[in-house]
Amino acid sequence: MHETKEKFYELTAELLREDGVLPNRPTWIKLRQLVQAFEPELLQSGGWSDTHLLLLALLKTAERSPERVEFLSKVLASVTTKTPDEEFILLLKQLSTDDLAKSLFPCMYQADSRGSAAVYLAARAALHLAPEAFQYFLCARLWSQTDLINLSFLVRPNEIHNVCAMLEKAAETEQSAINKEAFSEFRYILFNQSSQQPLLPDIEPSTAPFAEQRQTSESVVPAQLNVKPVATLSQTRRTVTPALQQNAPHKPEQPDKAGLQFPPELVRLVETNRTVFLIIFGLTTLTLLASNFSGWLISDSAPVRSQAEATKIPSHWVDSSSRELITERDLAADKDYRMGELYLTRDKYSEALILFEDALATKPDHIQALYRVGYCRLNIKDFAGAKTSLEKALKIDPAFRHTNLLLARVAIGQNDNRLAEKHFRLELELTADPMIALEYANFLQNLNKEDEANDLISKFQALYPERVLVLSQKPEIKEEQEQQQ
Amino acid sequence: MFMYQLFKKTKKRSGITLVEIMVGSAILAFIGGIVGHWFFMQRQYQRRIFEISDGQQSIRQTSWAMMQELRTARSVLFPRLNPDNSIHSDSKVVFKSFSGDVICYYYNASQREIRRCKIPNGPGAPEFDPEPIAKDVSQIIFTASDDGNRLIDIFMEIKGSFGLESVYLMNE
Amino acid sequence: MDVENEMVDQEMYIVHISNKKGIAIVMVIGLVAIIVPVLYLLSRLGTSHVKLAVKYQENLQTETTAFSGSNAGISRLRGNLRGYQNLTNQLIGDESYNLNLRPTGKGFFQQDLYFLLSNSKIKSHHYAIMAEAEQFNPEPDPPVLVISRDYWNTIEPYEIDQIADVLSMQNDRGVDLLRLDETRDYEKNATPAQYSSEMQAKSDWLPEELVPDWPEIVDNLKSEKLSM
Amino acid sequence: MKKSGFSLLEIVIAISLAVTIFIPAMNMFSTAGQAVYKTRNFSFANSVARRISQRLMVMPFEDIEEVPLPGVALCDAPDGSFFGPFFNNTASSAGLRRITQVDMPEFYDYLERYNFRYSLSVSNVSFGDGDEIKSVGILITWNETDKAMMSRLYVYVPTL
Repeated sequence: MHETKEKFYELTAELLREDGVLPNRPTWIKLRQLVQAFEPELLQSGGWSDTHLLLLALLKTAERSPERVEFLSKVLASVTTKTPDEEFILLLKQLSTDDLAKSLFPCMYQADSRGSAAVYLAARAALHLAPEAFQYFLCARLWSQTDLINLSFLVRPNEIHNVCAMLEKAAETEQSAINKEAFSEFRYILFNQSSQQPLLPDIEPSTAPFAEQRQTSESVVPAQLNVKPVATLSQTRRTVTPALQQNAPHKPEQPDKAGLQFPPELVRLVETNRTVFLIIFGLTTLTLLASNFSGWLISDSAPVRSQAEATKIPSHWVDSSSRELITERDLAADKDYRMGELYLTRDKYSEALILFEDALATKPDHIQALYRVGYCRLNIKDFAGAKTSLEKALKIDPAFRHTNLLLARVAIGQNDNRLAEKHFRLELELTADPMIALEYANFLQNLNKEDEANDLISKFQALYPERVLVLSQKPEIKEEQEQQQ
Repeated sequence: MFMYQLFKKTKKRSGITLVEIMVGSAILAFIGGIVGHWFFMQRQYQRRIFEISDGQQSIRQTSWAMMQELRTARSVLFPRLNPDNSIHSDSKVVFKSFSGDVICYYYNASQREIRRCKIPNGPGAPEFDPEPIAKDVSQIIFTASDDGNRLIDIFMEIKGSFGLESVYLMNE
Repeated sequence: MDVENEMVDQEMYIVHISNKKGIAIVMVIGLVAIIVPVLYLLSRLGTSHVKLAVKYQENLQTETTAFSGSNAGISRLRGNLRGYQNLTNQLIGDESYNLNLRPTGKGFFQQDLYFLLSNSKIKSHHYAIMAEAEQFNPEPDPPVLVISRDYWNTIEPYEIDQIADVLSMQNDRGVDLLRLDETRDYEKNATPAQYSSEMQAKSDWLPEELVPDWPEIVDNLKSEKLSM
Repeated sequence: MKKSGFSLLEIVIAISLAVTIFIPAMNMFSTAGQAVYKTRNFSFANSVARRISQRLMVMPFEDIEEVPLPGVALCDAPDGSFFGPFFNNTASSAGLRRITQVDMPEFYDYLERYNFRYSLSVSNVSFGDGDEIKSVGILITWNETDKAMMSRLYVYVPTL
C-alpha cells in the first residue's frame, strides 16, 4: 500500500511538471489506471494533501455525480482553512462549473477566513454568479475589502451595470447600516475594477489576527501536511503580496512617517489592535481628568501665599456683603464722609458739609455724601445747592432712601408746590412710611386740599391700624411741633 | 440553482452587531466608573459641606442667644482676670443678668454640649434649661480680658467651623 | 465616473457616521440623567446656607447699628443738646438708625431725666435699645455729665417715635426691672455673711462643672452686694 | 485594508466633547460647595469685626488709633493687638496661649490659609475738651482663591 502511494506521489509531481491541458498530458492516463487499482482502505487511510485529494476526486468520481460533490466539499472544507497553492487551483479549474458551484458557494458563507478563501478560489476558478445572488451574499456576513474585490470577479463584465442598479435599489430598502455600507462599497469596487487577478486574503497562520486562525489550523489540518504547504505558501505569498499593493484600489497609502522608525513587530501589534488601544487611551485620559478635577474641587484652600505677597495691598477688594469693588480711594472718601456724619450727631451742618464735599472731591459718585450735602444745604436754607446735589444722587440711584422726601422739602422751601407733591408721591411709592404720609397730608392741608389729605390719612390708617395718624390743626400747635430731621 | 432557494430564506438583518454592543457597554461601564468615583468623592465633599454648614448654623444660634443675655448683663462673675492681671479663660461663664439673677453657661464635656442654668439671686433652687444651647461642640473658651469685668470673649469650634464673639456689657 | 465615485464616497461617509451617533446619544443621556439631579440638590444647599449666613449678618448689623445710635444719643446729651429729640434715618456706613430722646422729668440735682431709645431696621430684622439717662447741667460749659443705666434690648419691631410703642417697651422692660428690685432688696436685707452662706448652700443643686468654682463666684457676688 | 472602528480624530472629538460637557457640569457642581466655604469665611470675618467693636468700648478712648491697611494678621498677632494673648486656662500669665501653630494648630491653619487681617479706619471729631466721638471703621480682609475680600463694620465710640 505504501509503494502505491509513493508511486502516486511521483506521477502527480510529473503530471504537474508537464504542460498543456491536464487530460491531454501523458501521465494523466497512467494516474487514472493507478487510481482505478487503488483498494478502498488506501483512500480512507488519510495523510493525503489537499492537492492529491482533489486529483483523486477528479480521477475517481464521475462529473456532476453526488459522490464528486461530496468528495469536493470535504476537500474544500480543509483547503479553505489555509492558503491554497497554485497546483490546487490548477486542478480546481478542471472541475465543471456545476460541481464547483455546488461545493464552493456554500463555503463562501463562512464569516471567518474560510469564507474569504472560498471567494478567492471561486474568483481564481473564474466562476460567475447571477446578478440577483450578490445582494444575498453581501447580506449573509461581514465582508472585508479583499473579499469584496475577489467577489467582484464573479460578476460577468457585461452584467456590472445590472448588478450595480440592483444593489442600489436594494440599498434603499435595507435597514442595517452595515449591509448598506457593503452594497455601496461593492458598487464602488465594481466601478473601479482595475485589479487584474484576485487578491489572496489574509489567512496565513503566523500573521492571522485574533484567535480564530490558530484555532482552525490546529484542529483541522494534521501537522506534517501543514509543513509542506507553508513552504510553497510563502513563495506564493511573496509573489502575490506585491501584486496586492500594486493593485490596491484608490485608497490612499498609509503615509510612511519620515524618520519615526519602530520595530515592525511593534507596529504590526499596534496596527492590528488599534481600536482597543484607542479606547484604552480615551478611558485613561478621562479618568485622570476626572480625578484631578474633583481633587481640586474638594480642596477649599486658597493658594498658599508667600509672606511678602500676604502683606501686599491688592488693587481692590470685594465687599463681602454688597459685592461691590472697594479701592483705597473709596476708603479715603468714606473716612471723610463718616467724619461728617459725626458732626451731624450734633446738628453741626456747616462743618459736616465741608467734610461731605471733601468726600465728593475724592469720589464724585459717593451717593451717601451727595445725599448728605443736599440734607445739610436744606438745613442751612441753600435750596438751589441742595436741589442740584439731591438730583445728582437720584441720577445714581433713583430709589435712594429719603432723597425724594428732601427734594419735596426743598420744593416747599422754593414754594414750588407742584414739584413738592410729585416728590412726596415718589417717596411714598418707594417706602410706604406713615410719618412721610402724615407730613404730605399736612402739606396738602396747608394748600387747602382737605379731602385729598383726609383720603391719604385714611388710606395709611388702614395700612397701620395700631398707629395714630392725626392731621395737625392750623396753625401748627407749638408744643407738639416735631423737629423732623 | 439550489443556491437561490438557500439565499431566498435569508431574513433581512437589522439590529446592532456584537462589536457595537461591546464598545457601547465598555464606554458606559467607563462612564459609570468615573461617575461612581466622582459620586464617592462628592459624597465625602457633601458630608464635609453639611458639617461646616451645620457647624456654622449652631455657632450662629449659640452666639446670638448668649450675646442677647450678656449684652444687658450687670457684671461677669466668672472668669475674671488673674491676680497678676493676665487674662483668664474657662469653659464656663457666670454673670449677673439684667434683673440681677446669676446665669451660667457651661460646657458638658462628656455630652459635648453647652448648657444654661439660672441661679436665683435670692431664695430658690437653680433652674436648668431643658434643651442644650449647642451640640457637637468641639471646644468653647470664655475669656475675661477687662478689669472692669464688662467684656467677655467667646471662642467656639463646632464641626470644623470657628466662632469668635465678644460681648461688652452695657449695664453696670 | 468621478461624480459617481464622489457619490459613493459620500454615502460611505454617512453610513459610517450613523453608527457612532447611536453610541454618543446613549453616553450623553446617561451623563445628563446622572449629573443634573445631583447638581440641583447641592445647589439648593449652597443657596439656603448663604441665605442663613446673610440673615444672621443683617441681624448682627442691626444690633451694632442700634448700639452706635445709643452712643450717638449719649454724645448729644454730653453736648448739652436738651429737650425732646427725634433723629430719623441717621446713616452709619450703609445702615441707618433712629434716635429718640424723651424727657421724663427732673432729678434730685435738677438734672434732666430722659428715656433714650435707639433702633435699627435692616429688611425684616429689628433691634431696639431702651435706657434711662440723666443729663446734668453744664458747669459752666459742656461737656455735661451724663449717666446712663439699665440698657434693655428687644428684637420686637417697635417704632421708637410712637408713644404707644414706647409705652409697651416700657412695660416689657418694667417686668425685668421688677425682678431687679426683688434681687436688690434681697441683697440689701441680708448681711454679707448671711448672703454668702445662703448662696453657698445652693451648690448642692449646681451642675458638677460649676461646683469647684462656686466659692470664688460667691465671693465675687458678696463683693458686689448692695448694702443699703 | 479598511477596518471598521473609530479613527483617532473621532476619539479626540468625542473626548473633547465629553470634557467640554464634564467641566462646566463639575463647575456648576462646585459652586454649591464653594458657596459654603465662602459663607464660612464671610461669617467668621463678621464675628472678628464684632469682637473688635466690643473691645473698642472698654479700651481707653485715646488708645483707639488708625491701623493702616494691609492691617495686622490674626495669626501670630503681636501682644499689643486685639488678638495678642488669646486664652489662658491657668491662674497666672505663665499659661498665656496665643494664636500660633503650637497653641492652636487648626485655628492657626485656617487663619493663615485665608490670610485674615484686621485694620481700623478712625475718624475722630472733638467738640470740646473731653467731649469727643470716634467713628471707627473696622475692616477685615482675607483672600479667597481668586480675589481679595473685605468686610466692613462701623461703630461710634464716644467719650463716656
